[in-house]
Amino acid sequence: MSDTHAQTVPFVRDTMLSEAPPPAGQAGAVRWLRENLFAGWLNTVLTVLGLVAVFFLLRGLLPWFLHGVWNAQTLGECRQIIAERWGPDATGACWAVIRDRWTQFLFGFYPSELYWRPVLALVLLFVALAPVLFPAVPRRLTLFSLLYPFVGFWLLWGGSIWQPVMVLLGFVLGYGAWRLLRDRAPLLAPFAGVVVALLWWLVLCGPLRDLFASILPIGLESVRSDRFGGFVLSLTIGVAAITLSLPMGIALALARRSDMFLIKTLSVCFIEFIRGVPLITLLFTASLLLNYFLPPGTNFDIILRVIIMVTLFAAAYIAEVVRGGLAALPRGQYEAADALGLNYMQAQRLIVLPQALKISIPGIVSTFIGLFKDTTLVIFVGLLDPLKGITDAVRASTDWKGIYWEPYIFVGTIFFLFCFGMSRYSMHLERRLKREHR
Amino acid sequence: ATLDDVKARGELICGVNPGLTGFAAPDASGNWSGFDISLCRAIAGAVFGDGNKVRFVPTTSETRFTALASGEVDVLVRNSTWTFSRDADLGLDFAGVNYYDGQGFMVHQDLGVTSAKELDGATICIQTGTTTELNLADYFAVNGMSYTPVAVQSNAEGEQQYLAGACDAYTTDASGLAATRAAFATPADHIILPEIISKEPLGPATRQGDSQWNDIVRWTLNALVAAEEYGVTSANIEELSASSQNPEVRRLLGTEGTLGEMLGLDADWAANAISVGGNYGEIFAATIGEQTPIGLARGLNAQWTQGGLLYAPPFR
Amino acid sequence: MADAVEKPKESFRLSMLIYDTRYRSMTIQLVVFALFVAIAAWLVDNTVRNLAALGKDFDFGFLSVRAGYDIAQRLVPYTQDSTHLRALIVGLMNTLLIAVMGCALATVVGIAVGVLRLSSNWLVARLMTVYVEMFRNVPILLWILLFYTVFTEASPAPSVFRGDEGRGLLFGLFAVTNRYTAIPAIGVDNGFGSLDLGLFPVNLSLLAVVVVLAISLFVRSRLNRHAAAIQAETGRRPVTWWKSLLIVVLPLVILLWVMGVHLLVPTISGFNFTGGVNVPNSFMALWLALSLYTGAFIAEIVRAGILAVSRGQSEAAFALGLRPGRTMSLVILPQALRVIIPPLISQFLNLTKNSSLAIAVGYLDLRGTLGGITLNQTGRELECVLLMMLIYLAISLVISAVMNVYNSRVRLKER
Amino acid sequence: METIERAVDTRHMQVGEEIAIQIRGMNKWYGQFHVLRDVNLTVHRGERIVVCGPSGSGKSTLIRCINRLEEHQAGQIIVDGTELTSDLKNIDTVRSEVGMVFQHFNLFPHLTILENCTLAPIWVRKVPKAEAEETAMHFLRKVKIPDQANKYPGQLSGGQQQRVAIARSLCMKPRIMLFDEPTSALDPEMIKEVLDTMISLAEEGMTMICVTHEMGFAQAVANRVVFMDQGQIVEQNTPTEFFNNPQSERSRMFLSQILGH
Amino acid sequence: METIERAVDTRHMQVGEEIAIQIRGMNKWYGQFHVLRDVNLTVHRGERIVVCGPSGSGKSTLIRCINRLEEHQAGQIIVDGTELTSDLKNIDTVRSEVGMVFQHFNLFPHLTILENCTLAPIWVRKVPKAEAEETAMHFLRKVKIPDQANKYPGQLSGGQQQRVAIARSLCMKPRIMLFDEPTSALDPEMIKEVLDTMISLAEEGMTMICVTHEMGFAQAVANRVVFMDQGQIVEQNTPTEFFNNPQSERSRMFLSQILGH
Ligand SMILES: Nc1ncnc2c1ncn2[C@@H]1O[C@H](COP(=O)(O)OP(=O)(O)OP(=O)(O)O)[C@@H](O)[C@H]1O
Ligand SMILES: Nc1ncnc2c1ncn2[C@@H]1O[C@H](COP(=O)(O)OP(=O)(O)OP(=O)(O)O)[C@@H](O)[C@H]1O
Ligand SMILES: [Mg+2]
Ligand SMILES: [Mg+2]
Repeated sequence: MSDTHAQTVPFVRDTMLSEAPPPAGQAGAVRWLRENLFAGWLNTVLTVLGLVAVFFLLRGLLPWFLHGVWNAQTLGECRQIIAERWGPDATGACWAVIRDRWTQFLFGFYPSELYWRPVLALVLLFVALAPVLFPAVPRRLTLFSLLYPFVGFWLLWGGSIWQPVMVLLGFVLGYGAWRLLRDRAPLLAPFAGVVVALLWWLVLCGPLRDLFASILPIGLESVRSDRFGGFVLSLTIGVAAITLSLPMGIALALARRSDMFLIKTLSVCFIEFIRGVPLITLLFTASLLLNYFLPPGTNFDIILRVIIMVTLFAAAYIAEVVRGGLAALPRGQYEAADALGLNYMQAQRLIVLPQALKISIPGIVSTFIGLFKDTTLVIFVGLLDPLKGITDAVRASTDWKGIYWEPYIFVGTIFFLFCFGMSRYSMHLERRLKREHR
Repeated sequence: ATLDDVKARGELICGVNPGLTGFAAPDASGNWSGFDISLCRAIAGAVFGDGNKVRFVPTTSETRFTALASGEVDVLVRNSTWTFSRDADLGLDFAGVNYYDGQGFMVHQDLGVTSAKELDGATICIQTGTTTELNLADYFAVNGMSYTPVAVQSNAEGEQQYLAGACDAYTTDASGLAATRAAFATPADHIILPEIISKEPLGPATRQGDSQWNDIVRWTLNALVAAEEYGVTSANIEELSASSQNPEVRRLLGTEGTLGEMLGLDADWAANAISVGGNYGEIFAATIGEQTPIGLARGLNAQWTQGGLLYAPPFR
Repeated sequence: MADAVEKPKESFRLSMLIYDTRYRSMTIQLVVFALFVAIAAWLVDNTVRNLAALGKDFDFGFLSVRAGYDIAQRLVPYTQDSTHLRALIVGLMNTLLIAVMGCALATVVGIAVGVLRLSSNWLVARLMTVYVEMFRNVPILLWILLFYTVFTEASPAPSVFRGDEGRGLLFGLFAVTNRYTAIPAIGVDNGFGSLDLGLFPVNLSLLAVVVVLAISLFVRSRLNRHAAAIQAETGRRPVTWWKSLLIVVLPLVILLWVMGVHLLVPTISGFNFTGGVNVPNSFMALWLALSLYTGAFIAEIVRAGILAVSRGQSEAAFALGLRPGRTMSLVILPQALRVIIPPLISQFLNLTKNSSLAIAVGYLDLRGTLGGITLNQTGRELECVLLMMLIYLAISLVISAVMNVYNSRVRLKER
Repeated sequence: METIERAVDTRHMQVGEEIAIQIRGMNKWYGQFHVLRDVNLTVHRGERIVVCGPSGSGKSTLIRCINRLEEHQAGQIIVDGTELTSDLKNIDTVRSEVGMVFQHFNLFPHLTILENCTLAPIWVRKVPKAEAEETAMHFLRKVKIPDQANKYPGQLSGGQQQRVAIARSLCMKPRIMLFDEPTSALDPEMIKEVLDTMISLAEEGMTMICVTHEMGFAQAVANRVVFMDQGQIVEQNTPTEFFNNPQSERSRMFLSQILGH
Repeated sequence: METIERAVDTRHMQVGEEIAIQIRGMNKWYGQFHVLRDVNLTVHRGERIVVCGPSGSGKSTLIRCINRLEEHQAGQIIVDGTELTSDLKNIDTVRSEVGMVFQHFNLFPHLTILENCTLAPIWVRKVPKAEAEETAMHFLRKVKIPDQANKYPGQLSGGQQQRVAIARSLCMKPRIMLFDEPTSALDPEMIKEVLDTMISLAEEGMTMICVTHEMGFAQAVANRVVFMDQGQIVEQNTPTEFFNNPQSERSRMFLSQILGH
């Protein structure tokens, strides 16, 4: 184009230029390296530092990993094999301990012939979660999700089937009472439901269970709580606490958003209290104090007590997550529900919660990840968590005394896979939600 | 009463240490064994006639007494030292001594130390929540020495810290030291110093205010001790209960008198207890004795007739 | 109004308690409150009865009893003859120490990693991602144990440092050993002594340093304001960095010189380092683990905060001719900080609460003293655990109060 | 605007003697702010009232008081013979008599169009599901979107959504409909479809109170225009009178602004 | 569109001989993708150029290269006598000579309108604060929003924000202004206010390069229309010629689409 006055020289391109490759040094590996690793002196320094760090890490760790031994009966044997193969000064991992004891890390002291039960419970857990995980799943499956806690409980602890069935019946009866009274006395109905269920559990449940158990003894071999350990324990506590804490967290969140002063205050106090103290103090409460707070003579399983405290703990966090979901709902939704004449319960159940909970799922998953990691703390009240409880038990055996890194690495890897997977999933969910909500 | 609860439940709940080699530890399939465990089983034997009707609840040194006081466990057999304040103030009653111990020190051989008196300025690993902390503080204060405590949470950790050289000395009950040292790759590189700085009578404890149950535990222990004294072993017990002429043995084994009834148990309660794992001596030999990797000598825990402190009151 | 109708006075009916919106919420609140009181009363009653059954009482008298145990790391004077209350304070100080140091390091790590994760440097960004994911997805307890093991298993015994070749890091100022990390101490030749306040003594020399520092910082802020005023007037900002450096450094140096402050380098004597401060490995492991773990979370927060400021902002600033540094300080950071600070503070809260995992490495913090040995020696689990919860709660509430103040101030600026 | 012309006659339709809504000396405050001052309004059955006035004059507040989305602090509101007091039963009665359409539709995004329409009949009126769905389809046909019944609100255009909102209200078979600026969030092309729907409702004799600035609609459909300013009813008149010969100074000013656009 | 008619004459205004921007054989790649191919363009002082073309044709990239928000890989860009190389000083010189207005305004939300306008003069031009504020108020008056000076961007409408963005650029007293689709994120009513502002700028003889699809604006204001496709300049002409008698096939197609709307 000329430098002459443009207005007077219109320009029309007659042949289009085709795409040309970028000039050398502007493309390919050279360019990639220049742009991604050596752009400017700062980046070059960083790259070199990074390489040095990676080098030293690998130099320190790689031989240890490479010299790993998988087949040995004791730590001594491991060391001997390493010394033979790689020279007397060589260090190496003794993975044999994992090979020997991996079932214990996963299942604790759960009877080995019954391993299928926790595994089945885990598989069924995913089936129960399917309606949440995949929107396409038929809605009828939610019924199974509701039943799952009972199925899971029965599979894990075993015993007579009548125990979970009778407890479940309490819920059914309560629901029935509510349904029956719903139209006649809408405000009395929930109350009646609770009373009926409580009466059932407190009075009739036990005798009837025993009766049925003697007539029709169906059941699985029962497994006592002290056999629980390792990841079975972690998952049991984590999943139970999250499931149980959901209703409570929702109630707390609703209470916190309520405009009734007393209810709001109570809920705020509870949430802030729980969130203000470390989990470990709550666990100590479970193991040391809960017996003080309950009527003299009551005494129940430490796992159950831990689950109760962890549930309270999780409820406070879930409440905050759900509160966020509730706050994200536009006011118009409440108003439309009001204008249609839905009462408070109906509006919450049909309009508000389905939407708020959907928004909250990523937050709930994150809470679960945190909780799952925190289940390792139960070691401090004497339960055999996978990280330290089982590891210490393994180390107490004369065969594996003095083994440090391998169990930690093994357990850490499993935790990592679980948590990383879940956090990716929750990110994916978050993105999907963002898409759906524009 | 505890006995009724236990009977109704059909099993005994015994609070134990989750990982003290030789005294209490679960194996790969969750079966517990050890010196303390054997006592629990003997008690279960006395109550039910079956040493397997017992459940072991791991307790940490911090939760153990609460577990007992709150009824979570029926009896605590967890290498707990019998002290005045624990007996009087903590709401529990000790039922005797199953192992006479004392707090000692283990040091690396190459440290060149031969006496605890030379430990001035040392770094010492110590388990928290135990009497050893108090003993250690007293001992160094009395001897005008200083030290740096490294608190550890469990025996496994203490061992690891000590082996890694994080402390010059590891202090705990001498039995524990021996058990720990025995499991080292090179036990000879470590020496246990001669000083025993405290008396550590370890024994089972029960909840306060239930003397019947306390008696059962106490006399089960005594029965094991007495059985050794009278030569009753798991091997000859059947024969002896049928044919023994020794009145004390006959009373012990329930072939004469009503001792069991007085405790609220069967007549052959003691026989049942003994037949679970043998008498005191047998249990000792099988779990921590010189033939085991732990390799403890009887020492103070020999019968009084052998120069030890084991002295069962008469069964009469 | 002319035809204003007199409303007939409604008489109160019982059903109005439920069906009238005016009374309904009152009724519900009363019922809930009654339930709450009933449950609370039930719990208290159970507790009282249980205590009676065990022959115990609810009494904090034990706090004034001799503790009888030793604590390795103490920020306030303490011997085994001190009371349990004093042990509690020592533990609390240790908790606060680990919390403050942890928050500081975690923030530094978090910001560095968060920024580096966004760097255009492929390798560095990847490495930082690996770090963040590794730490976030594995229980903190594992990291504490691993670091502890690294310190005890993988670092040399102090005796290795004997002789010439065994000098520590950085010209022998630091030495990482398998039982502690020796760092230089600060020696004062002619300090101002200390003032005993009963609960704990106040080191007057330290106080003097703090006061001098505060004064010079104040003067420096005046200088900055002055510079800003000049800039507003003339448009040129006077060069102040050397002045402010002088103002901050000079008085401090003079004070330190007057007090005769010098470094006490740790030297090996006998088996151990003396002269410096030996920081126990339990502290080091806990500190590093907490900081790196929380740092990973903070890195994500920082990254999200920076990403929350759209690219358009920096482009607009560039287009106006602002240099990258200025763009960062005038445009990006002020916006990013609003997003970053609130979750950052809740991470601080988490770190403080997680510091109770000191139990895993035997670092005697509040949980280790009050909730550990004291509880164990006195058998007062009810009192100890409740007191411990209250103290943690108080710390949390203070931190979140600070957060709320900050939030409301930031929000004010926005409108 | 052919539909509007077609509909011009509706406003000569029969207006019943029966009183549908009676508001007497109603006052409302937000905190210290006096939003509604001494409002008196009588609406007869079958009447169609358009409320207009400058922004912030309290139009929305007024009609939200009529189904108790807001509480009034003094005066009386009697809807269909039921006085709105704090008695929940009365509130429920009134709400199921009165349908409301919002500016932003407020459809429930997690339910299909059909579910949106059947929700309230099933749960509030306790109508069997099949019957509710039949009714819903009837009204969806009426608003001309029966084929969208199984879609979700997010998949519809604004105009369609607003029509669904109208259908949803109708499914409760209300005797009175309230509209709060039903077209102001819509793109110009969609306004017409919604207005058409409203006109056909008017033709059937539904009692309607409608806050709107669509003067064409007001002129075509309303029996009465109520002009509000600063929380007061400043002028009430037939549309022809109001538009051609406003009585008050303020109405004149307002009209000149509106029409000047 | 009376303003645009009023402004029609601006394009006959004097265009200087001096060259403001000179682009020679400029090429740019994103990775392997050839975005700009052999672009040649000379802009004289006082000229007003409108760049148009289909989406993705490289219009934004072209004008972002002119103030080095993007780097070009081959060819020359000389702005006001300064060649854009990787020399930081040159970049700074050019950037303070060239103002830019973005599609999404990119105001700084944490600063008031006034602070937005004074930030760069104070920190880049080292103007005293009082003077900077005076200038800012001058330009804010010019874009007709002096009364919003102490509000925050979030409190203004889109059109107002875009006008602030223009004022902010003007405060740096640039000799050249670049506009990247300044009106495409705005509602129809607001487009006019912004175009008015741009026209009044044009009237004052500012050198402008403007990516826009507002053909009315182009016809009214531009000296020259540059049509781009696939990263190349396909046609340059006076607006009248370009719109009435496009030379290339592509321009014809493009125009038929645009005007067909
Ligand atoms: N919840 C509330 N709290 C306080 N003031 C409010 C509230 N809702 C509305 N107002 C105020 O009440 C006045 C009347 O509001 P209303 O929404 O009824 O006006 P409107 O006539 O509908 O206006 P528009 O045409 O903008 O919708 C306004 O000044 C508004 O600011
Ligand atoms: N940072 C980038 N990396 C890779 N490709 C890019 C980048 N920015 C733009 N492109 C590509 O370069 C091409 C030209 O982009 P540009 O934004 O200049 O187009 P445009 O003509 O402004 O289009 P529009 O009218 O949509 O704004 C497009 O194909 C775009 O996808
Ligand atoms: Mg309104
Ligand atoms: Mg573009």
